[in-house]
Amino acid sequence: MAAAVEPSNIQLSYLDVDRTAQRVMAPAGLKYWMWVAFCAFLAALGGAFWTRQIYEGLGVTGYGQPTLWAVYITNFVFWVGIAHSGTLISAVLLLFRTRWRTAVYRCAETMTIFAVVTAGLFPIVHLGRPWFFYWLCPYPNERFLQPDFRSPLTWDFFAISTYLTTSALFLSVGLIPDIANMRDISIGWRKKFYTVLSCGWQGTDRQWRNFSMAYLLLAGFATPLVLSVHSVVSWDFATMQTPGMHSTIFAPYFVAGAIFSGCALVLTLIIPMRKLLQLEDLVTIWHLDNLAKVVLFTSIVITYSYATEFFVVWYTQDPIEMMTFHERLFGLQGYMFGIMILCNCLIPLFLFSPRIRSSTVWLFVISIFVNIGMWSERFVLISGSLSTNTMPSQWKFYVPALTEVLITIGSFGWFLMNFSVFAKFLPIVSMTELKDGIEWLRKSGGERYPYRKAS
Amino acid sequence: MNRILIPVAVLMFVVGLYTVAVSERPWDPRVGVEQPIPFSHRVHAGINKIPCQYCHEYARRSANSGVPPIARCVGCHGSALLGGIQPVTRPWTDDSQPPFEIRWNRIYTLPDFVRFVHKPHIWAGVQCQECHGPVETMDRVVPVHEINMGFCVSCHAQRGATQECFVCHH
Amino acid sequence: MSGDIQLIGSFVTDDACAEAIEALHHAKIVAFHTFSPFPSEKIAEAVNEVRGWGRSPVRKFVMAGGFTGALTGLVVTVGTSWEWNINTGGRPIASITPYIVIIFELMILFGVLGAVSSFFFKSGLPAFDQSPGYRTRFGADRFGLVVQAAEGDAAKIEALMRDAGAEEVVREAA
Amino acid sequence: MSDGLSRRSFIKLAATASAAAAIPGCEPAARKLIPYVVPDENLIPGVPTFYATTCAECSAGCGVVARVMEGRVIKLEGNPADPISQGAICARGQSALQGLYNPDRLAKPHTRGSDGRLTPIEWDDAAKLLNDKLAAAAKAGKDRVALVGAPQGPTLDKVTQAWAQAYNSSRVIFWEAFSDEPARAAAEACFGRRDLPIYRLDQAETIISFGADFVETWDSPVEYARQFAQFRAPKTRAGSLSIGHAAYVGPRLNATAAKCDEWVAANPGSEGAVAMAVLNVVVTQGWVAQAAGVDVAALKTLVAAYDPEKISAQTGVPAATITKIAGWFGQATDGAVALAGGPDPQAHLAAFILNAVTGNLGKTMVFLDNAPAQATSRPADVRAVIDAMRDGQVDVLVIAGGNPAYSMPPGDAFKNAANRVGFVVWAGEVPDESAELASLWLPTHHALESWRDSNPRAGVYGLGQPVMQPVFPSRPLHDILIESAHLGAGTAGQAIAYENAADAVSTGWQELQGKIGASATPKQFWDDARRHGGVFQAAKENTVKLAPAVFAQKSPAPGAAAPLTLWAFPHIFLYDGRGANKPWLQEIPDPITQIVWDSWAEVHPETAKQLGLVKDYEGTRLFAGINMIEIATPGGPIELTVTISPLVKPGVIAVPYGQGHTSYGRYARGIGVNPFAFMPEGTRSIAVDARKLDKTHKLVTPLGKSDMMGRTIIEAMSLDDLAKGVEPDFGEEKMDQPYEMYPPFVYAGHKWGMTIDVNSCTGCSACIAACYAENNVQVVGKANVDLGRIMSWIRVERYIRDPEEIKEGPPVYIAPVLCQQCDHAPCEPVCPVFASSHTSEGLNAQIYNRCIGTRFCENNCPYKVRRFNWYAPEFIEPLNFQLNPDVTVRGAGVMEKCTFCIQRITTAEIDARTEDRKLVDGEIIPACAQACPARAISFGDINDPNSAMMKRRDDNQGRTYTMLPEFNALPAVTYLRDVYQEKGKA
Repeated sequence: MAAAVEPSNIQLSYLDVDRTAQRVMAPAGLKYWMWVAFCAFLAALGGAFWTRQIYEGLGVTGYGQPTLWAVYITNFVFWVGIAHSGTLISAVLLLFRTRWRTAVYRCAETMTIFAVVTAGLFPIVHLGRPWFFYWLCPYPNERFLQPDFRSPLTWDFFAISTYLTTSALFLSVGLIPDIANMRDISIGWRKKFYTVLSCGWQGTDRQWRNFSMAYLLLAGFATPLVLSVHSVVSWDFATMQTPGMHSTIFAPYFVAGAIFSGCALVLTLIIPMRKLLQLEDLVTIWHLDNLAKVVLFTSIVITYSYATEFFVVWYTQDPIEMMTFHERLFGLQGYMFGIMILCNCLIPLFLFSPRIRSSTVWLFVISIFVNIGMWSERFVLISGSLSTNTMPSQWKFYVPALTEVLITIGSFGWFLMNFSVFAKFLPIVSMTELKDGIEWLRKSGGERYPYRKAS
Repeated sequence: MNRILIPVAVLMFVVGLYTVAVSERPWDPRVGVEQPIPFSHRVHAGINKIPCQYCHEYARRSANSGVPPIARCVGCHGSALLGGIQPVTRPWTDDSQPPFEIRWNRIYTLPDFVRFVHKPHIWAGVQCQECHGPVETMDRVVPVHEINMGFCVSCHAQRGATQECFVCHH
Repeated sequence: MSGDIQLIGSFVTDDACAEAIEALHHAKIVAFHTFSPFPSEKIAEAVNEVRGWGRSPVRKFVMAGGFTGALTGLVVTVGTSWEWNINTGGRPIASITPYIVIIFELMILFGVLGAVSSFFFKSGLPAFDQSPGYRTRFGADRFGLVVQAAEGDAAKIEALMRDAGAEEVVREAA
Repeated sequence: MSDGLSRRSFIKLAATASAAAAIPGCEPAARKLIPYVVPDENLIPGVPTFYATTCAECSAGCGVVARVMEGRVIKLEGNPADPISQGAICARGQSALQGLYNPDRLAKPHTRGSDGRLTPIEWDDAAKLLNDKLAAAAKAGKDRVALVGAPQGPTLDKVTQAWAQAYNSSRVIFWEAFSDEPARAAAEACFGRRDLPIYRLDQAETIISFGADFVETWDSPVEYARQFAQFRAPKTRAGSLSIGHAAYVGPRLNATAAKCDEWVAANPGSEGAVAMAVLNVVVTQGWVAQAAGVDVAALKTLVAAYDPEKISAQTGVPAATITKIAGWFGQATDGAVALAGGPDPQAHLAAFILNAVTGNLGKTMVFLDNAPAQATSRPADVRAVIDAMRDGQVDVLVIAGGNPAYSMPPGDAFKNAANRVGFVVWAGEVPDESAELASLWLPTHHALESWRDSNPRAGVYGLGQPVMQPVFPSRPLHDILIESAHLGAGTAGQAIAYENAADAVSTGWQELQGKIGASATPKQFWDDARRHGGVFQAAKENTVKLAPAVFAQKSPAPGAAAPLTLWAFPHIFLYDGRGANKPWLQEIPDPITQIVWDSWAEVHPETAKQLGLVKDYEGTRLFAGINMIEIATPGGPIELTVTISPLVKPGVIAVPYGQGHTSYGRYARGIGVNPFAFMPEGTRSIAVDARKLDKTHKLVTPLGKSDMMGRTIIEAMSLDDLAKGVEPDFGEEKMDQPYEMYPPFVYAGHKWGMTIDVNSCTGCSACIAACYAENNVQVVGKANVDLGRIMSWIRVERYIRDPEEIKEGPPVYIAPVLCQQCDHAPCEPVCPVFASSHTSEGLNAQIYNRCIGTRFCENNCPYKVRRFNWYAPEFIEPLNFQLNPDVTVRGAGVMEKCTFCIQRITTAEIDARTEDRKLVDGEIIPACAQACPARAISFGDINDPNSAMMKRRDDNQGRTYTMLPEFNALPAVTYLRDVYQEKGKA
């Protein structure tokens, strides 16, 4: 890979787009099913341990006083964070009319959906009595009892479910023309399947007119929503009086972190995917380069946030906060802080180099580090802050037990399984928008949209 | 067609859900509970006008209303005039029952996390029938009301009694 | 809008299709509809001009949805607080500040639901029968222009479409 | 009543008829209502009945009241009528219930075959076997039968002796591991009488304790904790505000020392020498009272060898310290008292002399007429019986309590001797180490199931009555003995006139009435005794004089201190090991080390360094200790985990008694080390060698950091500041009145609150045990405590200050922490489902059945007082009989916490409402406040300025503070600061 961004002179036709999409969705081979089975196995393992946890009680985990929130909530925040890049890439960049989103946004949106679904599981996994989780939802009942709308957890419930609904609808609306296209070129059961899903879409002018407006407005809604959701998630912590969490910077800081980790996971997923599914034509280095720039930018933002957090604590001279931050650095679990700084602040600095930004291997490795770093950050914030709380007599550090570890791994299995199945049966690249993109490319001279054949 | 039917169906679903959720399960059959001996509240409380608390004597003093001791039965039935204690001691439906040990089937149960105390209700002038229904008209006791939280709370709200969660749940 | 015949023109580019529409418009032929594999702005502009459409009515539904959501949020939060006065941490029974989050989320939710449902409603989805003149290629790589016309106008229309750059024009009985 | 129905069945029936059984796992029976045949007049299902009885957990003999519901005792509380407990009770007393309902109690008699296996047999067969063996032994000659048991009160001990006589024997040993023998011996030497004085700590100005941990285990801890709290309360003496001066002499800073002004870290076993040195200073300074009329010259010769300077090396106490505490003692105008504990006779002697010569005899130390005789056997008698057993002169040995195989030093002596006895019978509740030696096991009643009496001191005659029907088909020990005498001992046995133990006690009380000259009719006397739990009279004080001969005693010169000494001390909860089978006592953390479920070796950092150990767990303190050492003892090497603490004298390895059981039930077995096994007789310290092992073993504690880090959690202030009315300055920023976003919530009716006096709290943890009992708090076991899952709703916080850095104030802070019931409770608005909310009476309610287990509340609680149910609670049958039916048993996945005993509040409110009256102050007492021996906790209505609780706040205006005020949570609990003498002022 010599030059970073190499313009290609191959002009894709509309049918090329279709063919590529069809190739991705061609009937799967053994390797694919083995991969899905492997993911399903991980998910089932996690599920089995969750079942055991429900049956025996949360005692099977490593939880205890004072870290009553730990790995599960860490996972929740992590997955919610992951979920943010999808909407960001599809909605915010749509509003800004950023064209490079077309190739990756469907992938990112799909990731969002399954990340939210996975994230949504964790508060339930975390509950002491998960079978009553629906009490968070207001519904008429004979007890005349409703949830307390003051609680950040209720906000969370509303925010996450709104977010799931919105991004699912956003994805579905965007999918309809593509599914209609698939319907037209498929045979057999797939034809029936796509016929039902396409809702009879035909792409008439009337349909497109409403589609465009609805899609634009959905994007318009999704943009403040994406900011609000992670702000609400951050308020789970920021509204607590626990030292190390009680901070007004949390909302922007969490949003930046979410975009950071989300874009990194998009990279993690899309790099192997474009290789395995031979999507290099559609998802080019140029796309990856742009994603990497977003990662770099958000990394700098969160580095600034970390600095601000420490500065504010130092500036207030609050002894309790000072002690908690001291322990965060030098305490028993200070190494987690080290991992977090290394992965979130230092390693992404490599992305300043255009060469690294254009290397899929480097990007892949860095994106994995970023994900580790962001997970650590949430762990440090949640478990670490709770460990070093207001009552020194109640300090205790948390170490996960097998159950949490397996459920966490299981969540990755669950996510990847869903994602893989989706990619096989529904168009993982947006054919409609790519065709639109080709048009735009033709008009802009083909220079800013370089296609590259697999090297 | 669908455009009218679907909203109507949704509306009906919501209304139905609400009715079901806040009601006392009207679909639950309200049938009398068969007891091991043919005891009739109608005969005792209705025809013979025995006050409830003559037998359920702890109601005004304790959390439990109490099941009358056999001595209380014998107090009346023991006299030869009324035919002895035969009906009391001879099991009716359950032959395995030892004499003097009537294993009444419980009709009103509350979950473990509810602490209901009869005493203040009696002293506040709540009639037994308000919760237990017109027992004096029943041969076999039929649970007229589903004793759930909504039932308790509506009455408390009506009477201006406490609606503190902690009073019953601790 | 009745015609004896329909002409189905297929175009390789949306420019050509839009041109054809304009030409038809000049010829005062407005009984047509288009198919395209993606939302082409050119076609949309041309069609809007012909039909005198402003922006999509979806906006109004979204507006209504958003208002309904915000109102629902307010009613649900304040209403349930008043239904059973429970003091938590010395806060007022109905404390609006934290409820803003709920109101905001419900506003978004209802707005989104409004957008999607009105999109379906206004686009005639789900559709159970095909629009006349649909070809599968119109979902893939061709832009279709279907004109309903009297038998007599067919030749003129076909010429107009071919002039605009139609790849082929097919006549079908309506 | 029909034949088949016993009273027991009635109670069982009643229990099943109770409305909402709190027992988890409802059996189908709960769906049935089974009425009484004839109702008990005194029993209303759902309403508790109270029976007064006496506590048999230690020799203090506190009066207790048993709360019985539906025939089951669910709680023990202090008997307000009893002059000793005055309504308080200690943790061990509370835990008697867990002895009663212990799942390891023997349910049937067992015999041991030749292969050592146990087979259950019927009672009749067991009795026959016992009687045959006894009869054969009695026939074989005199003194072929022996009984070793715990003292059971004056009447029953007489029965025991009569039983032995019937079997032609006088070998009856009443065994207590920590007996009052040294004190009695000293009393005999000083005053020519073997009875013990009582102490009035509250009337003293100075207390010096020579190894007497009087708020923990010594003598009568409940009474002394109360007196000590009064002694320590700030009061005006000679025109200025003062608190009593207290000093504790001993190698370890225990809870008693933590409450004293001065911990005099003396070498183990040198308390006597220090006492003599204090006496020396008192004598040489001329503080001997004229009125005492002692021969000062003779006294001088007695203490001549104990010049503080000279013995400083042996005792490890600087002369200045001794001079200082002697100054407090000698110059006390309001009376002073010296107490002595431990086996060192010299300490007891010196303490008695100190009290006598400074004129405090009859003031703070009082001898009473008709003082009870020694309950335990004297060492020589014990030794004689053990020797006889070893020499094969005993055919049948009955072990009836006291667990001599575990607690009788030296080492295996008792075991070896018992193995030489032909037939060993063990009668008791939970089979212990002594039962392992026996071939016949007889299950006996628990003290709460049987008739007893006690006479802990002159004028206090406690009556122990059964408070419920037996849990197991056991028999009262003395019923077994009386029956055995009647059936197996021929005419000699028939001479025992009692039918059974109950008869013996009631007969004994008829005699008592004659003796104490009560004027009531016998029936009235008996009824009153049962109603009040005994007869309590003011005893006549006896004027005694110091025997001059005592000065002529040759006092041994103090020995040189060994470089490394193992010093064993009675565990505050497990005492001599009897508490080890009670899960509450195992799980309540030791107040100073905060260690649970284990025995430990406490060493000073210096000593640890010598042993090659460092406190590598310093920074985070996830556990109390992990590195093991091997200690070479006369009884072989033992392995213990070290906890490094500055609260122990350098060169000392402090090891608690109480653990190291090889038997004694599932909760006791296989934990730690038993120091009795190697400790020689008559001492609690031995010189040892120790080396570091490469093994690790976690000492588990629920405590995180021991450093308060300058936060407002437990506060202390100097007496000076208090007198001047100055707020102590802790270098904290003074806060402005916080901005309130919302108008305050108005509490129109009651608003419950608490005042906790840190100055009074001794850390005895009676409140914790009371809370466990009252609120059905589950015990989670060692592994779960390690994970931070201890469930106690109230905990005793303990913070240590670095001794190097202390300029003033106590080295250890101790105070109970429970839910502060904040007005601005941070836990409440974060709960999404209103499971945590505020009541109109200011309580922070936790609604268990609404809780979904988000655990947000505990995260947001600044005080960390909420507890989460990680598992479904497990109450092994019959421990579940103890559950309070008024309190829900929380299931898995729910948060729980202190409720200020809401069940008591609602019950009282319902009572008041139905009786159409206002609630009376003091009508509601939460379990912790009720149990507190030091009366540190007051509860009442904040809206009622006349409530005792609010009065206490008003009276101590200068001392009030709230925990962590920076959170502006507005707690309903107000603490009163600890008060200390200004350092160096003294």
